[in-house]
Amino acid sequence: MSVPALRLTDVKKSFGPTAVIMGVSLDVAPGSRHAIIGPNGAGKTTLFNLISGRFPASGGRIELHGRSIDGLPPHEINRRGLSRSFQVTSIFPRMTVFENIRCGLLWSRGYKYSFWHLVGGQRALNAAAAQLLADVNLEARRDVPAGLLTYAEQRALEIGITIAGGADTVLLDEPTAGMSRSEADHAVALIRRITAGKTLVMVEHDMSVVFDLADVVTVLVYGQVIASGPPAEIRANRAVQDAYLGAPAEVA
Amino acid sequence: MSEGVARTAARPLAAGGAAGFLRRQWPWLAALVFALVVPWFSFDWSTGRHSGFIVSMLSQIGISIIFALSYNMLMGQAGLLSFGHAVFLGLGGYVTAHVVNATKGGAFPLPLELTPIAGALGGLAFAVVLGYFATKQRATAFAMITLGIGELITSCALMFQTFFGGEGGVSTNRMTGRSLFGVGYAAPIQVYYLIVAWTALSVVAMLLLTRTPLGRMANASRDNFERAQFVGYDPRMVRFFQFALSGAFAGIAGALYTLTYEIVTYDTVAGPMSANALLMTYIGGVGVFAGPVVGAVLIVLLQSWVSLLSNSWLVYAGVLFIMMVTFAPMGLTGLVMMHQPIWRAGRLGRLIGPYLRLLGPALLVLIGFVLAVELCSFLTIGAAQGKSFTLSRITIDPRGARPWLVAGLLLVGGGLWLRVAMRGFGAAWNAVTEEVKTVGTRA
Amino acid sequence: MEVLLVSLLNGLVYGMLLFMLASGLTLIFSMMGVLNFAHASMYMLGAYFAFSVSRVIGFWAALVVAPILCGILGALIEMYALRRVHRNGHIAELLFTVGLAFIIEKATQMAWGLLPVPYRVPPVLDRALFHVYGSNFHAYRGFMLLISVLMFVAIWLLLTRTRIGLVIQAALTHPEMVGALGHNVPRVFTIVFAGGSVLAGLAGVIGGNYLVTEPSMAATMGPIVFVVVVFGGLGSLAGCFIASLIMGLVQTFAVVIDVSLADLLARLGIQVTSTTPLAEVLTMPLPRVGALLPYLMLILVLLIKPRGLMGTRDT
Amino acid sequence: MLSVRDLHAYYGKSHILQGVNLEVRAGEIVSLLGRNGVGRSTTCKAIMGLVEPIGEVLWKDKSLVGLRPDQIAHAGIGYVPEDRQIFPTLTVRQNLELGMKRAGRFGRWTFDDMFQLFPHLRERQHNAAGVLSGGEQQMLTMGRTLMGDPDLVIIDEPTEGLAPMLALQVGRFLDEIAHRGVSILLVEQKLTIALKISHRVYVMGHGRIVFEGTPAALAANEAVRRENLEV
Repeated sequence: MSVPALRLTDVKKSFGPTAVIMGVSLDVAPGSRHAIIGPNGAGKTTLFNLISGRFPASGGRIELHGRSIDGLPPHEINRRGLSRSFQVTSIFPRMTVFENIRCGLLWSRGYKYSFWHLVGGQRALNAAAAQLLADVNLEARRDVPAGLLTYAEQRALEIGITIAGGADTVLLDEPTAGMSRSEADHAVALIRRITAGKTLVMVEHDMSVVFDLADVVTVLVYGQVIASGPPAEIRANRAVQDAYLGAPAEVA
Repeated sequence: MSEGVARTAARPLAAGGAAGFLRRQWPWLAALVFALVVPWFSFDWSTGRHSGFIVSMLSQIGISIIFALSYNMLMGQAGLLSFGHAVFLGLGGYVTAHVVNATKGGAFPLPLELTPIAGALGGLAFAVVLGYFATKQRATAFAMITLGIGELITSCALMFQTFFGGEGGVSTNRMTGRSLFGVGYAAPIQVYYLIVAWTALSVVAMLLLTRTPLGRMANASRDNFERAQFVGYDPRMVRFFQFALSGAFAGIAGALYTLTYEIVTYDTVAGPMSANALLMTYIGGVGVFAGPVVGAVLIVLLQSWVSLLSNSWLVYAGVLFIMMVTFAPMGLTGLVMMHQPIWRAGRLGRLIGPYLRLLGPALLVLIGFVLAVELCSFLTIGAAQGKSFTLSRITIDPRGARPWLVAGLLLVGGGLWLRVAMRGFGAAWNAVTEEVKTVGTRA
Repeated sequence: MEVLLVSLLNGLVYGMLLFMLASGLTLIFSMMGVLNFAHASMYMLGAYFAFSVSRVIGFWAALVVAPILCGILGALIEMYALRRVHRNGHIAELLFTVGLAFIIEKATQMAWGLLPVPYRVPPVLDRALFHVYGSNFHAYRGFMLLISVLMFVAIWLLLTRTRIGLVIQAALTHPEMVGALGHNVPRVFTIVFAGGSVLAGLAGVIGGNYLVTEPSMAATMGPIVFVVVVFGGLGSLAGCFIASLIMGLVQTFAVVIDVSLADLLARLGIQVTSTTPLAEVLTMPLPRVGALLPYLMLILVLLIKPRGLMGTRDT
Repeated sequence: MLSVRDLHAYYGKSHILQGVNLEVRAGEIVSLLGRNGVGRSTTCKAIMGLVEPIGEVLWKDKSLVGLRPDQIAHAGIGYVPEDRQIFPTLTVRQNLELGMKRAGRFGRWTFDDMFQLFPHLRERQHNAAGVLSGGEQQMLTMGRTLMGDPDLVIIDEPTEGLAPMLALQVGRFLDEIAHRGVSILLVEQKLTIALKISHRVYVMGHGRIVFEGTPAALAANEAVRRENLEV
């Protein structure tokens, strides 16, 4: 198997006395769609925070395309081609939807901290932003401040910002949380379309979304990986059912 | 400078040809024309001279606009609350003073018109050095470091002779005889037009800056510095560049200050000057680009007019602050912008009635309050300074009971009436906004 | 040698005075997340109230009455004004206190005039307490040290031993949870704000006659107290205590040690002449640079430890 | 005892609760199930007044809408938050003390009851609560709320992040509370505990109740479980 897009070796994390991640090892093949599932409080979001550099790991190693990214600040990691979305929507509320997307593009288009370009006049940049806006079909809300969007629209915008930078490894943290069935289906189609050819790692609760999108599923329970493999195998796995429902599956 | 209406400045400078440019930017052009023309209203045709007071006030407005806008590059654009922004105005001023003195001595021929560039470079240099420390932090810690820097530089200004000239400061003479257009700059009006030129230049530059990648990411880091980090930007660098540029523009304001008053002392770097920037920007409104311009014009007018009549400007500034913070945290231009959806839906006419009903009681309360404050001030400070409280030729004796009664009556009576009127206004406002929501905006 | 000892004591006295001011500010900050710009104004009011009250019913009564007046004023401000501004966000609250500081400064001038007020140390304390190596230690400084230590112990006991102290400690970090357990959190906010004002008032009473009671005393003391709070670490009472003592000692020792950078360089064999660059800075004797030191130290500390000595939070 | 009718709640612009109706009768254990982000925690916070409730919330026939959280607590409702919110600088015993509404007045629960239910806490009672492990913190936060002697306890996901063995212990603890006549509104994700001890169950879709009935009825209803729960 070629160099994995993302490799975690024995990663640990504890906040004070409580250990949250107890030695997780995980390989994500380039271009694969990897879903991480597990009950509430299993440490899924914490794992994302370690990978994306938001928190430093307490132990173990994290490598992106074979190069270590341990201890790097989030903006360094992002520049190497890894971007992430947040479980709690994290956008720029007082800027318009179009500007939110454009901010996601600025660094990758090489503008860096320029104060001599006028963003209004950059044709290629604005065309790319308009295209992305179409991808997440928010054209109708182009000049609306992002804070005024509905919940689902904000989640779609969040996905738009995450992939805007052209990162080849995309981490999505519960992209369909709080969405209705139709909205979730729509989001899944959107994710499949815009992460084509990229490596996707996703934390998700909705099993239908997971089995619909992912080609590898890893089950994280109480800070440890208890199973990893193709979706069908995971669905049938006894240990996963127990861990998930807290006790033998047959209901009282 | 008239108050540029904020609405159009907020819309991005989309391409649209000269007509479009004119149609959208008319408030800025109107302001520029007004600035050019206004000194001639007070021109004394017999002596052929302008009224000194008016020209100096207008010059102060120009300088304050640049200073307040540069302050808003931090507060409104990047969400950074600084308590030491005057440092860069002052340091720009000191640098300019030394440069002008050098040109007089023939060291290097720099036309007076370009000295603000020296001020800008001075402000930039110090902002880079001091910004390195300050922008390591954000929010409260940043505010406190800037407070610390402000006090540090103020103490230095009082202490060191060579650069700061100690208590006496550094004086200079703007008539260096070197000018691009052969202007002697003896008369204040000539300096005023130099200020108008530089103010226009700075306003345009700062406006364009908000539309550069750095300006956009400054807004992004203000809204959500964590998300900014995850799209590849180091929020600290964004803060640092924004801080440095804002220091440069404050330096320009400092340079113009030096050219106008021909002396720079420690109070150009001290706390009150920083508080002034905060007052102008916040009262004007931080959320809109032109907010600080409105704030600067209002505060300079108010300050020069009030300090003519009374010495309790501080109380009025304090009360103005508290009123704005409690009732209109988004500032004057923010209030104007709140009326935009209503104006678009053509419902603004409905509000004129309620506003007028508010005017009456508000005036009463204002007069009562001013009377009370002045009575207090003349009771103690005035007496000490031997001034008597004369109001258009009627002398009011602060010891007598009658004036206090009148003030009390105005305050209480006006206050109750205002409360009732406010409730009425609130109902009207809610009704109109409800209506606007249902009918949807017209434009 | 005796200069060292006397300076040490003076440093302690000034440090404890700073702590009384800074502790109130830290408590209010950790509770409300806002640095109260009107805190130094409360200190000034404490001094002025003490001046007026002591002329009527004596210094000892004023020692009790003045801080209580400040506390009542603080409670009224919090309940009827600051609480309404709370929903407009932290910056609005901060600017509210800036406006308040303006008003109090001018009101003080109106009420007590522009010139310093003759607020003197009470005669019974106006003598040397003990004699050490040729210079005497003033009784009033001993009294100040006593009051500030008593105050420090009182706060510590209140916060750790009483029920209201526990509620305050808990509300500092989890106000919502404290409310859900049945404690009236808005009332706790008022108590802490009023308590902070009492501390500032008390500092004013005992500091006013030691230093000078004049309308600009708030503006001079304010920045230093902010520096102490940030230097010690935002929201940490222990850090604030250490920082106050350090600042007090540095300020007093700076005045005593008459040396300049040039002298140090000379010892290293580098001669500073009038032509060397920055000559003026190098030859500037320490006593005259005293006013700079707190701010220089703040910037240096924040370089090494961005959250201050014992800080746990940065906003 | 507690009846909630047509409850709405907003976070800024997003409309989280879209008309929730539920009831908890005296001595009853009711579970509120559903996926992340459907508004279960918001329902708890709205009842407790931590989020502004729009609609009708009656407790013993008195309306709670508009009351402060401490007034609602004094009316007899205890709240155990999802993120536990223990007071780290105070000792375990002091945390428990703050749970009591009046100093020194015990209701159904005394310190000994707590330490009898949670032996771990007895040894650690004088340690600062900040050094407790996840499970111990969960026990402490539940114990602290009970010390206020509520008639109804709203518990938000007590088993989150707990090892399976500890989660079972929480189940036993809930039984013990019920025996003392305290009714429970339990928000939970793990079906087994909820189904085992509840008298009635609600399942929440998007800001709305989509199912109400006995645990057995839910177990039989495949559609609701697939649509709104994990299985």
